[in-house]
Amino acid sequence: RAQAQTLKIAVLLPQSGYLAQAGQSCHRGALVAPQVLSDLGYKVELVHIDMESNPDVARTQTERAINEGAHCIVGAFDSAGTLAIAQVCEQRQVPLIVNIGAAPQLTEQGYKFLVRNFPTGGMLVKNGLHQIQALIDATKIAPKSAVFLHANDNFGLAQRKGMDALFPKSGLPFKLLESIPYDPKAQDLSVEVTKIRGLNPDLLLVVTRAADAIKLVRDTVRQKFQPMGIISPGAPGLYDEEFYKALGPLADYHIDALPWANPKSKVTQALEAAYTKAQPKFRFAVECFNVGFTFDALMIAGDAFKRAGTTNGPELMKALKDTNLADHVMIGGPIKFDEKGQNNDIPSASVQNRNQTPTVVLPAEVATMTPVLPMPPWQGRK
Amino acid sequence: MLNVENLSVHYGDAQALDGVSLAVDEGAIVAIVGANGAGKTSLIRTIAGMHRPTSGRIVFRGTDIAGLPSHRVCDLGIGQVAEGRQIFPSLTVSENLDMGAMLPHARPHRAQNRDRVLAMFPRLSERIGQAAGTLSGGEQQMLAIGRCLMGEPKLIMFDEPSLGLAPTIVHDVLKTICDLNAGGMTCVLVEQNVAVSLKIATRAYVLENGRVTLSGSGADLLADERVRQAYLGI
Amino acid sequence: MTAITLNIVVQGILTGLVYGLMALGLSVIFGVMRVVNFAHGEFTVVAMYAAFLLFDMLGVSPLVSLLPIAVAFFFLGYVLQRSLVEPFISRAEHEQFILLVGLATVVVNGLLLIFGPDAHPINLPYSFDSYTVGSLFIDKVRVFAALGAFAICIALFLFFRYTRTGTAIRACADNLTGAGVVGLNVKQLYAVTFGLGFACIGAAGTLMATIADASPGLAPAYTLLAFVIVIIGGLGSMAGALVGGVLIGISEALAGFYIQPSMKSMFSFALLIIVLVLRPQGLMGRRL
Amino acid sequence: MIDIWHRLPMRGKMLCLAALAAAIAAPLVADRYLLSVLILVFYFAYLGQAWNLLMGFAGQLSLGHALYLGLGAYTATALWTLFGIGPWIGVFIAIPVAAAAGMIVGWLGWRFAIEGVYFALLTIAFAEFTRIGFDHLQITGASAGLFLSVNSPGSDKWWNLGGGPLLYYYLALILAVAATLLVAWLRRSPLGYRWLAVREDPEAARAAGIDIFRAKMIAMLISASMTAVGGVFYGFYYRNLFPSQVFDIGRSIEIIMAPIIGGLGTVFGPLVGAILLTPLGESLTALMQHFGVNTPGAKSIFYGLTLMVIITLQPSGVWPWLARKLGLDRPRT
Amino acid sequence: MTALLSINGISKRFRGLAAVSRVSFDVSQGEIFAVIGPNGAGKTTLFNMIAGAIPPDEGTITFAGTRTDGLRSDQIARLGVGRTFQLVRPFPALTVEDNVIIGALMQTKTVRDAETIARDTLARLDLFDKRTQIASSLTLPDRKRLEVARALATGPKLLLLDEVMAGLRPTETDRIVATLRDLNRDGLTILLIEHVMRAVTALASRILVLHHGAAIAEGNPEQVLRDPAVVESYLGAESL
Ligand SMILES: Nc1ncnc2c1ncn2[C@@H]1O[C@H](COP(=O)(O)OP(=O)(O)OP(=O)(O)O)[C@@H](O)[C@H]1O
Ligand SMILES: Nc1ncnc2c1ncn2[C@@H]1O[C@H](COP(=O)(O)OP(=O)(O)OP(=O)(O)O)[C@@H](O)[C@H]1O
Ligand SMILES: [Mg+2]
Ligand SMILES: [Mg+2]
Repeated sequence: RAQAQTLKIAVLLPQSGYLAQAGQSCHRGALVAPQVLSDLGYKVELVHIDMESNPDVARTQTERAINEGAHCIVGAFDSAGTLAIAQVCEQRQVPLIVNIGAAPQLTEQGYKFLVRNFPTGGMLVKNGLHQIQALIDATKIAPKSAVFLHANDNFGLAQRKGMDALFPKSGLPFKLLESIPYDPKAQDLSVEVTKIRGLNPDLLLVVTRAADAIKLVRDTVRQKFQPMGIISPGAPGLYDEEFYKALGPLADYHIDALPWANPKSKVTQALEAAYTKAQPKFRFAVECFNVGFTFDALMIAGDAFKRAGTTNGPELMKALKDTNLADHVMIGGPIKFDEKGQNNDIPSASVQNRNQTPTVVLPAEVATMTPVLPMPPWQGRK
Repeated sequence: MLNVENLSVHYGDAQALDGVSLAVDEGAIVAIVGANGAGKTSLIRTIAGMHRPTSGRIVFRGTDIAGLPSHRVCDLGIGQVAEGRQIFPSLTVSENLDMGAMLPHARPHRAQNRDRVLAMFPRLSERIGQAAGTLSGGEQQMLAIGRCLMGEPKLIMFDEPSLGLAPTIVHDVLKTICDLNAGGMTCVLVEQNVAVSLKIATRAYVLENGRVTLSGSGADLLADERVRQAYLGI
Repeated sequence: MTAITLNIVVQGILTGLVYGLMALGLSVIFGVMRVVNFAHGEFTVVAMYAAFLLFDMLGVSPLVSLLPIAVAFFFLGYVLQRSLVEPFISRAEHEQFILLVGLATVVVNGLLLIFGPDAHPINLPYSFDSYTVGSLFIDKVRVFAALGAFAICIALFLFFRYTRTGTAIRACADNLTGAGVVGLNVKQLYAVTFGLGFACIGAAGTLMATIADASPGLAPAYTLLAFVIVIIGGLGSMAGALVGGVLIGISEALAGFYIQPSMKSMFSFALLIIVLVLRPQGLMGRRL
Repeated sequence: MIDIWHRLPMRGKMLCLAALAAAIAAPLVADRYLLSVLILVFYFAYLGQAWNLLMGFAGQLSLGHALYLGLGAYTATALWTLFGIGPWIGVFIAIPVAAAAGMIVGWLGWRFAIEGVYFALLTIAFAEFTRIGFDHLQITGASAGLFLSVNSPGSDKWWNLGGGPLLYYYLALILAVAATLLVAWLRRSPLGYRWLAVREDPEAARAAGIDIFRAKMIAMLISASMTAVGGVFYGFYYRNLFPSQVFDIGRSIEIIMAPIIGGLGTVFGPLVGAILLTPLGESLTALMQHFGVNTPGAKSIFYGLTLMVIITLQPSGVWPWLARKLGLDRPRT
Repeated sequence: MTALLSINGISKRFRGLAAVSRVSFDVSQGEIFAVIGPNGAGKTTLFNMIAGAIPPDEGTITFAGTRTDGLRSDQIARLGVGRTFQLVRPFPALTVEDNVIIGALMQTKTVRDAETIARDTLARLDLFDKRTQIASSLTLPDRKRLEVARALATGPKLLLLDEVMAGLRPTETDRIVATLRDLNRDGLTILLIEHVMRAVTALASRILVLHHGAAIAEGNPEQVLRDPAVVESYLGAESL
């Protein structure tokens, strides 16, 4: 049998259903990837599949994709969907590269055909707390207290667990007054904000879903509550286009400590150029988290294929495990996976919204601006 | 005035009327008698357009009204005082009367008709703002008749107007019907009270299991041995 | 009562009134036709998008577009009833259910297809303002929306109480056979009722758009919320919808504040279960 | 049992046997994808039978069956991950847990005369209530989810329900066939007759000496128990559980689609419905992919439209119509 | 003869309307007892109370030595009281045979036996040929017979029949009368409401006349039908 010249990758993303917003954002990254990858010498062919935010669909569609010749799967933004896919990949010995998915269990359940180039909830929090310390050092603020607000879903709770474990050991110079979970299906956050206002913390640490971040800031402004800053240890919401559209100047100065595209990387620049051309309606600066991780996942696949020289699952997987990819989009050292398939070196940057654009402010070597804290008061921002 | 020709009606698979024909002349009182479930109500509902016949014609003053929706039939001038009165219990008496006059042809004369009805049933004007569900049975029957008159019908079909009423009130109701008829109204009367309805009817039909088995003048039927045995218990 | 508790309660009442308005459309349609509109939340979101479009393209404030959207929704409801729902009026509940769930799926995914998954906000000059009363902060948009909800509810009440069409619709709800007997055009009145229910949905969605950002994902949550509210208040009762909304608003606010925000809807459902068991017709409903 | 078999017309017997043989032999020809679709078909057929028992036979509309599904799934998987108690034992604990929940819902509903839409909303309320409760239940991982270890090929272990698709395929097939037989048998049992009486006219059923509360409670008991078994299957098939997924109202709706579209209150309806609907969704996806359409949501629009068309054209479901076409319905004079 | 059913001063009001007031009577084992009276006199309400469909406001009902007031209708049915409904209520979507099997299942545990009972009963009521039809497609007289069949199949000691002859032709009436007589001869006690005097006189050994909820006469047919009060309020409707 003639050896395939290109690697066929099925990209499963929740393009409809309740995760559609993030899924479509990742999808845009996947759309521009083949061209950029081919310029970089990787030969991949993509099949785009909508998993409808539904694990049942994720599972059958993975089976179908593999039947129709997919050599490798990339997906699926959401942990439940990813796990459904992982079952199939494991059975069929087809590698799964997780683009985004923070549940620690993904790499703790013994999957042999799964690698993840994305931090676990705990890693995100750990890095996030480091970034907060760095922010305090850089801006010389002296917060005395903080409140942690998180969505009570699988992503939020993973972060919460990280927070509970790591905050006491972090040596941060403020007190964590309370951790407040909220129901992501609930319709407004005014009670939550009132409760926070009552606690009156200096910092507000949040883990939100996209639409909730808007509600949160809006109610905070309306209730005239003015913290020093709103900082997230790596959650979506604070840097989405809809966030900027909804809040305008009030969207500025919030900080997300999360892995980010490295503006100084050649690959990033190439991707940005291609993306800007292909998706004129979207800003790379805003989308680079989803786009970047999705792209990197595809590149990891392409790279492994190049080295393995075969589309055979186990061999491809072996090559994946040996990945050592220095040039990639997201900041951090070379991409490597441990024996569980986890990349442990995915540092976070501090990204602050400035002029309604997420801007890297820390670490200094990749920063394009310096952080501003405490954030300017809500009033007079217009 | 009204000619029913060979009318058949089904509820699902069940046949309720089987080729019924009858004629109602202008100014007459036509009685339809028959046992429970014989199909009397079905006949009335079908004429009134509340149920589609499977076959047959219903000609009212020259137009075939079979299959027309009930609001069209009412607007042509066929009024109905239905089985069980069918008033609107949570609406006031006044609102109930208004509902009778929603028909396009009757709308302009709402005020006059209302005065006429209230003059006819003074009891109703005493209770004009009361919820109709709180009226006594007899009053409800008056309201049902009054409401029907608000629609300026040329023909009224009464379905068991005396049902559940005390004998004295039954008397009142039947007298009202006779009075209306005396004033020129054509009436179709369905009554359990066979003896009385045959007595006041100009013409009568006996309905059995969805078929007309006997017809004739009221007096003829009253004298008919079969009728006496089956319906009068004599 | 501390200032914060008071503030929470006031917020709860305002939010509840808007929720109540949102549930009103469901209640009107059920009260008259006994049809449970399982696509309720979906159409609320459609109205939110309509408000967004008018604002985004023509700069019309939702408080102004309220009327045209409500009118447009009236016709939408009217047409839907005449074309789709009419044959299902006397059919079994589960058949209506499938029809409306199918419709809901089409609507939600249609929105996704047309507008994409992102939330679409309406930024009014006063979106972020609040009134300060003593130590209370009361959101301006919530006040407007609550007042709007109240006004619409009163308008609807007056319509049902004092107009002839309104009376005729009540008559249909009261005694359908009776309505046929006196020659009311029941089909038409049903369509009008469906239209009115939809006008409520349109108005509620428009007001909702000032508080929340339109996105397809909201729809199922709105449907569920509306159910909870009308069952508590009494399916078919207009005042009940507002009362139910306010009760839910307050109970969620208090539970969220004193117990735990993520558990607040649990209390709504608990309240629903208790009401169903003790008073199945709802707090303001007539006997079943 | 044998009695039912004899009642079937010859053609029906042949069809049944042929279908069963085909289902058993399917893995010989079907690829893994087809198999995974068939697993869903039988899984939904099974759950549809469970729901059909309560709604189609006893006439009680439940829109909250996700409650029993979730309780079954959570009980068995938690027993396995926390205490190492395998699913074959766990299922016998999952069943009473879900049945108890069903009893509570039924008792509250029917003792207080809650009927129809109101009962349906009560069931939704319970499912949602439980969902949020599980979002906070730390022992099962709360909203972060509950996970089972991976299923590697060659590690097929039927005793802990871990393995390849064949295991799940035959399990789902057995469940669906067993449920269908159970339902067919119950339909012809005194209990089945009582349920039908309750569904048709509760007052007249009483006059025939039927304790309608009891009849409904038994229906709920069986239906919830069967659904719980489906939940155990779900838990071990997907190997991860999140309250927001498994208790979701969307699950409850998914469960009831097949029996309604197939034919409520018929023995074969849920089976036919599942055979129609699951592949319908799949083939829509495949078709759109084939034509290179990548518009998220378009598939669901077609799916929704199809539901509307079917229910408008065949309100009592596809099976009664199909049975007539195939000449399989019992002759009536 | 012992009293199988004994009614003692029962009353029922509906929102102020006294549908039944202080009615007392006994039905002996093995007799046919008729209740007559004008429309709305309270006959059906009386039946509903005996069958347990509605609870009496006051008074006691004793059936075969057991107090039954306050029991649910299904409990009373299991004690041996079968009933029909004036507005017939067969199980509409089921076949005739299934309808009767449901009744028969009260006597027996197995469907097979119930089927045998059902077929016997159907044969007795001339419905055997129609046993595979769907109940809702029957004509009214057939549905009435089906009601009787279902009630009979429960194997009652006492059968309550609410206007089962209404709407039947004289020949059909005679057939049912004969059937009922047969059943009675086999030991069944029957309590019937009837407007068709021909049937009442043919069957009843005693008659109770209700008027406006109250019993105005009770006794054997000759006496009662000649009672002036009865003639005035019920029979002599020719007095307008
Ligand atoms: N909506 C319906 N669905 C099915 N069958 C019906 C319906 N309405 C009436 N029937 C049946 O049609 C037949 C005729 O009924 P109808 O009500 O016309 O009789 P009726 O002569 O008015 O009797 P009554 O004296 O009791 O009022 C009966 O067998 C009845 O059971
Ligand atoms: N559930 C109820 N609610 C209110 N009133 C009722 C109810 N049932 C019966 N009634 C009233 O009680 C009175 C007696 O009714 P019942 O049905 O017992 O009369 P009946 O003697 O059987 O008459 P018919 O010969 O017409 O069947 C009537 O006035 C009736 O309207
Ligand atoms: Mg009648
Ligand atoms: Mg009666």
